[in-house]
Amino acid sequence: MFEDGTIINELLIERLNYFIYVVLLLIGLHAMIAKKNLIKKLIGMSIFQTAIILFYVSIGVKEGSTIPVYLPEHDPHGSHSVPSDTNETSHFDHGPVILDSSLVKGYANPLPHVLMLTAIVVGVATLGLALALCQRIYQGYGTIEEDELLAKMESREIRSKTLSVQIPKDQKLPKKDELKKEKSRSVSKSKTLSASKPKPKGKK
Amino acid sequence: MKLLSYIPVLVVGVLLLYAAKDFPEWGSPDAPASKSPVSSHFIANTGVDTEVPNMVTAVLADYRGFDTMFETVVVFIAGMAVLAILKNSGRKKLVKREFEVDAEPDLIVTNTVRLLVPVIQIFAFYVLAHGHVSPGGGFQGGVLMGASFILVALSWDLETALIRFPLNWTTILGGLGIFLYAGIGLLSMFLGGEFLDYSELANIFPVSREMARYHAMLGVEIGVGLTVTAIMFSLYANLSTEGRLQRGL
Amino acid sequence: MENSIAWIFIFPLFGSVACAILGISNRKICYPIAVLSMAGSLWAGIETLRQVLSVNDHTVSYLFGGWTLDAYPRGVGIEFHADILGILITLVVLGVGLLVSLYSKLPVEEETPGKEPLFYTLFLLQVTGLAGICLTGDAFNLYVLIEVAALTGYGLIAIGSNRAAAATFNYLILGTIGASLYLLGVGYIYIKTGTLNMVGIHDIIVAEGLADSATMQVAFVLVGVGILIKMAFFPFHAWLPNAYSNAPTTTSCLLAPVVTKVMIYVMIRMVLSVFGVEFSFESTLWTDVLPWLVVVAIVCAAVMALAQREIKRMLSYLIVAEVGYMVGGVWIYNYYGLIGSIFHVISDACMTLCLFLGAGLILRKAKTTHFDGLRGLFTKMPLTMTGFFIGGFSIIGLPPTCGFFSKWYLITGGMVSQRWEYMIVLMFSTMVMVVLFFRMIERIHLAVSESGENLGHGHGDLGLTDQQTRFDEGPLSMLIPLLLASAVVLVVGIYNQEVVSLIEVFLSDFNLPRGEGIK
Amino acid sequence: MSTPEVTVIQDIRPLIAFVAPLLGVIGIVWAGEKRKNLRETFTFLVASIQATVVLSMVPLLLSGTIVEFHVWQMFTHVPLLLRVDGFGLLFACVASLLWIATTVYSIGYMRGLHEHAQTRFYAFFAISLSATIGVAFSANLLTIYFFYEMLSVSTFPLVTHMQDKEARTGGRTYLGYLLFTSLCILLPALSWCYVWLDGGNVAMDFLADTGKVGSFSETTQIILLILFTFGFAKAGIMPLHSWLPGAMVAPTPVSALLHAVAVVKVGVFCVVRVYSDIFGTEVLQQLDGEDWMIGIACATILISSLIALSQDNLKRRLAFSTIGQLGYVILGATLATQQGIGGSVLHIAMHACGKITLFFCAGAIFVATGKKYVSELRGLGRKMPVTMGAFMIGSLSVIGLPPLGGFVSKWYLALGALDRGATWVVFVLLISSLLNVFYLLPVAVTAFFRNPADDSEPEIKEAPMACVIPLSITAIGCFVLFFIAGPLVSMVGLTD
Repeated sequence: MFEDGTIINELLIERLNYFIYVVLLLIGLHAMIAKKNLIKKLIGMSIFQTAIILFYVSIGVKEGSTIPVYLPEHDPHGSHSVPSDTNETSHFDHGPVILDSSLVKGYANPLPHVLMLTAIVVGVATLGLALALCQRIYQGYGTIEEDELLAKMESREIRSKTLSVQIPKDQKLPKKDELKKEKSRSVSKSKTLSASKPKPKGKK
Repeated sequence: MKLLSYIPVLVVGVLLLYAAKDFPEWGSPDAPASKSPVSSHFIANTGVDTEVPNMVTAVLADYRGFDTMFETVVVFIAGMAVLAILKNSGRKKLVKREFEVDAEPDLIVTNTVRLLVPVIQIFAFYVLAHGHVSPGGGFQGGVLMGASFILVALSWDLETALIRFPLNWTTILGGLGIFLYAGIGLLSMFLGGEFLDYSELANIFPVSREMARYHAMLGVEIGVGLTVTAIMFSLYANLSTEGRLQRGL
Repeated sequence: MENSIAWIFIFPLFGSVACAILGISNRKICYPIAVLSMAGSLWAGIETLRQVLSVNDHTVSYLFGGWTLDAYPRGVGIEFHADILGILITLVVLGVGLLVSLYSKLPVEEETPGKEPLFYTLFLLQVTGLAGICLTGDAFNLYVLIEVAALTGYGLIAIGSNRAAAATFNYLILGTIGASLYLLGVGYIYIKTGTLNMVGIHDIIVAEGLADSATMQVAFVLVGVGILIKMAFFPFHAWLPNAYSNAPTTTSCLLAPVVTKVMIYVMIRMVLSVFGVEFSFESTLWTDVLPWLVVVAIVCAAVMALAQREIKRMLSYLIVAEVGYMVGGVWIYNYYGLIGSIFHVISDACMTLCLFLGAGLILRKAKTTHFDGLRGLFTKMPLTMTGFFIGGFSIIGLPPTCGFFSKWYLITGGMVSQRWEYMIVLMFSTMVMVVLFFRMIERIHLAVSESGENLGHGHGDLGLTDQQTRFDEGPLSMLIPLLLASAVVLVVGIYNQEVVSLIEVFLSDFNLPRGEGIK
Repeated sequence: MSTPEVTVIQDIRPLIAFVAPLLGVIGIVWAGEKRKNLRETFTFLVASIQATVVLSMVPLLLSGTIVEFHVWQMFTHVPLLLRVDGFGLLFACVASLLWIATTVYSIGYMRGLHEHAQTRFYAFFAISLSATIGVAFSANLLTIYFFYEMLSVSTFPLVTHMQDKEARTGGRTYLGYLLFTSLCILLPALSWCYVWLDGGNVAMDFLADTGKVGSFSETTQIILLILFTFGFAKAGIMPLHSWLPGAMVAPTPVSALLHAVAVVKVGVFCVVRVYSDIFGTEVLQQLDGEDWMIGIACATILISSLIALSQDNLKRRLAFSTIGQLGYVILGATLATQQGIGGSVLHIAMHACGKITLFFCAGAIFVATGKKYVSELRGLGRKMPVTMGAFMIGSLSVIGLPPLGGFVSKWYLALGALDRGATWVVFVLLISSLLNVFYLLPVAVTAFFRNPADDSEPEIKEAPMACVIPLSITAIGCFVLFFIAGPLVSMVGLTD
């Protein structure tokens, strides 16, 4: 691919977006694979997803076009147009029309933007879930370093084997009265806490 | 090991750059993505089909409304899953952490926030409702709304915010948002169209088929907004306290 | 019914919302909601199958939002594209979902106390996502649905123990890489074709001759690798065993049978319907490379399964090996191989369900799923063990279970393409499975420990007290789904011709080599 | 073996013969350990039903009618089809009749030894017999494979009945050999035939598709022949025989079943089926490599007989004898002549009757005295005259002396060898008969004519009646078989 220099030129100058997205993506990917810290992995994941978003947005670029919101003259309701002296109904005069193909070139492609809106939301959801997992891991093992985590998991496994208790500790089924106790404890706790608050109303 | 991890990274990099040489001209209007009938249809016909000036909103909530429904579902899932992961887990005792400060909320901060929150919330409503004509919509509005509650939690503490927005309400509102979205779709199905075919709503509301789409999109966006508001706050509440819902950061 | 295809996901979607909201005040209500919505969904699935079979070209297109094909260009709206294969796999998913939801009552209450509403919400959304994956006709919508299925999966696994949470994290990282690569691949497709509709993509690839385009080749690789990661194909399998073996019982029962299978279905779909037979098999290197990877995959997975001493872990590695079978069946590139692969997707879902349901019951009664805890279980719970071993025999491939018939087609496929290495590996892993399951049968049946010492005092004395071997079956709500699942394994085996003829109808649209006339 | 004018009728009787034992299992399990008599009544009942149904088809067959039953469509062209022809019916008769005898015998044996888990024993016994009948009535290769696998798995709990270390070793060898061969050798061969036999549209039917293998190239035919011969490892052909002595750890009724009736006979029956009805005599006779198969069969006969000579454990000696006798059956098939194949089918019946007698006797001795070794049997003949008398008759039948059944089949085998022009095979037959004499007769001779080692042993009586009666009946059966050889011969179609 590099047999003539033009491609490199093209890549670095004319298609800088594509080049940058690849670099970002690789940074993210490397962080996800090689970093030992779970949070760093998640940062890598975010970079990775952002790179893909950048790529998609690059697809939507059209030279000399504006954002995909109708200009006043094409607006079906004229809600963008400068208020004129005529009464409200005049906005509906020109009504919705199918845009001419020459005018189509004037707007950027809306589809990649829509797709990326979805991808961003998915990324946020994944990140939130992953952070919750990290907290859970930290609660359980007291570390978010991958190698320490593995070591702790292994030692626990060995311990549980020697104790011939095959069910992991936290899977043990709590008895009913224990549950009740727990409930009452948490209720009382929330009472004591909310007592110090200025507005305890509405709290169940 | 460290070196080994560079191999997949490099392979992916070479592969992606290799493909880049075949890409259409950057920003060219003749690129397949920009020239395709789908893209041109969105740009040329959105006005006729839905009367919505903002094509992105129209594509998001109507043309690809099914995608967006599941996108909302993804948000909802994240909320539920975080709740599921962190609820009742680990240490029950209130552990005082070294960075926890027992001080009273700062007067200046709280009063500023007191002033700021209504503004943010009104702006959120604006963004949500104005999504048809300008950039914005359910997700953006929902996030702003959720942020206003998070701001309360940050400036007082989580307990105070939870009094105003109890955690059960986040689940209920999140569910209701999806219910609203899918319910509009279901309603239009009952009225004789396909699922999410909003134009069928014209059968029961005194508007044209295009305006039925326009208004249904607003309904859908409100559903999205509800879910996002609820789940954003729920995520914050759970993550900031490791699911114990105590005083928080 | 006209909208039956939409009802497939409407039932579980509304069911999950109902679970989330109503479950706050009354936890007990979630279980009936889940069962009812799964039943409704299955009914809609069967209705759709009937609809698909009744039309001429055996495909049903459902355009969401009323963006119908006659008035709007293809790809403007989102399309559900149900062909025979898609609806078959959907039915498998929904059937598994129904059985597992029936099964779930006690395990969910006991393993995740207080979290039932959350569990069932995620459970129903998981099924929604998986069923959607099978039906959707839009490449980007597929991504969203994959993420729906993945996120619910993370939640369902991590709802259990801390170990499960740690395992889920790896799953999440790898799953996100997989899904993101897929998304990137879709971007590459989009940049070249300008559409996201699967049928549209295929039409453009054929019309514009994009087979040689570097972008499309890379898109194929990205999509393919993304899916391979998601389906736990061998070098990317690391997330699966930990996640499934540490997950709560119900979760592993739901995820293990369907998640990997659905992703294999996606691969078949991509290969056949989206990129097309000519593109996938003839203009890429995959047909040369992948069968050899499959060989490595099956051997490694089988050997690792051999090293396990714990039922759920062992089964997880078996799933990895089975994934190898199915991927191999596709890439040896012939008619029989594909029949085998598709049929194996169905039968493997049935038998894995059977095994995991059985493992759940064993865990409940024997308090362990370690091999050492198995002694005397047959006298204690004969029905459970019968069900469990019907699943086991199916994995080995003994007639008349469905596993035999799918393996038969895979072997035949290997023979037709003269892929001897694939056949040998199939034989090898079959023997490994024989060893695995009969080792378990030995543990149950014989009073001999692994090292060979006699544990009892001869003459059928297993060295256990009467208490330990007294007849004590699991609760009916768990037993009946297991027995139903094992009945399905047998019925699918016995009526395999009905299923295969459907698959043959589906494959008749594609130009696949049959290798006839070789002596 | 197809006769020219046959009428084919559809009838459910073959299915009844197959399903009856399976239904019996439900009754057996229901009756359970607490209602022993009821349980054994069930066993006896289904055995009788099966035998009656099977025998009721004999007149039909002799009048030239073949009964068929289409169960279900397995593959596009291959149905699961049950068909009753001469071969199958003869084998089914032997199996079902001997099952009745074994049932009675096992009641005596199991109760006599106070064995554990008798319910399981009877249940799996019934399943095994069901599978055996299935094999006998199979109409095509895949059907036969189907029942063959069913038999492998259902006999595993019987083999490992003792549940101890020895049982584990035996069970592992048993399943290892059988499943390895069937899944890794047989299955590819079947698949090969399925795809390429006559363009892939063939049901591999024993009646309609005989000789279609001839369209393959010479090499392919030989490979297929080897795969099929060794794939059916239940036939015990060397070098895949060692599961058989290993499986001796099972209780004697099971050994009797394994070694005389069900398992090994199913193996050789399958091999004979493949030779006569898939390849067909014409194809086989033109095949060059086929002589090698005769050689392997002969080698199996001789080597196993020599090994049997050196065994002291009575059951092991009988096991190696079985391997040798199975060699005869395979030999008859490899000769690929009408007489040879007929002889081998007859030998299945004759040997079954003789060998089951021997095993019954060995079991009866064990029940009565607890003795397992040949060297311990001195003088036993005087204390257990019926048992040892029956042993004598069984031995003579296996050796092949007239007026006992074993003679007839050996006679036809020799005829077949001469037909083929392989005179040396006749010598092999003679030598092996001589070896049979050497390893079988001394047992009876020691029992009758040697004085016991010491007389201080406790008083030894005959085994329980439930043991003695069946073995007497089967011993008489050896005579009867000689005298009803005529109808049998016409059943396998040798008179045409």
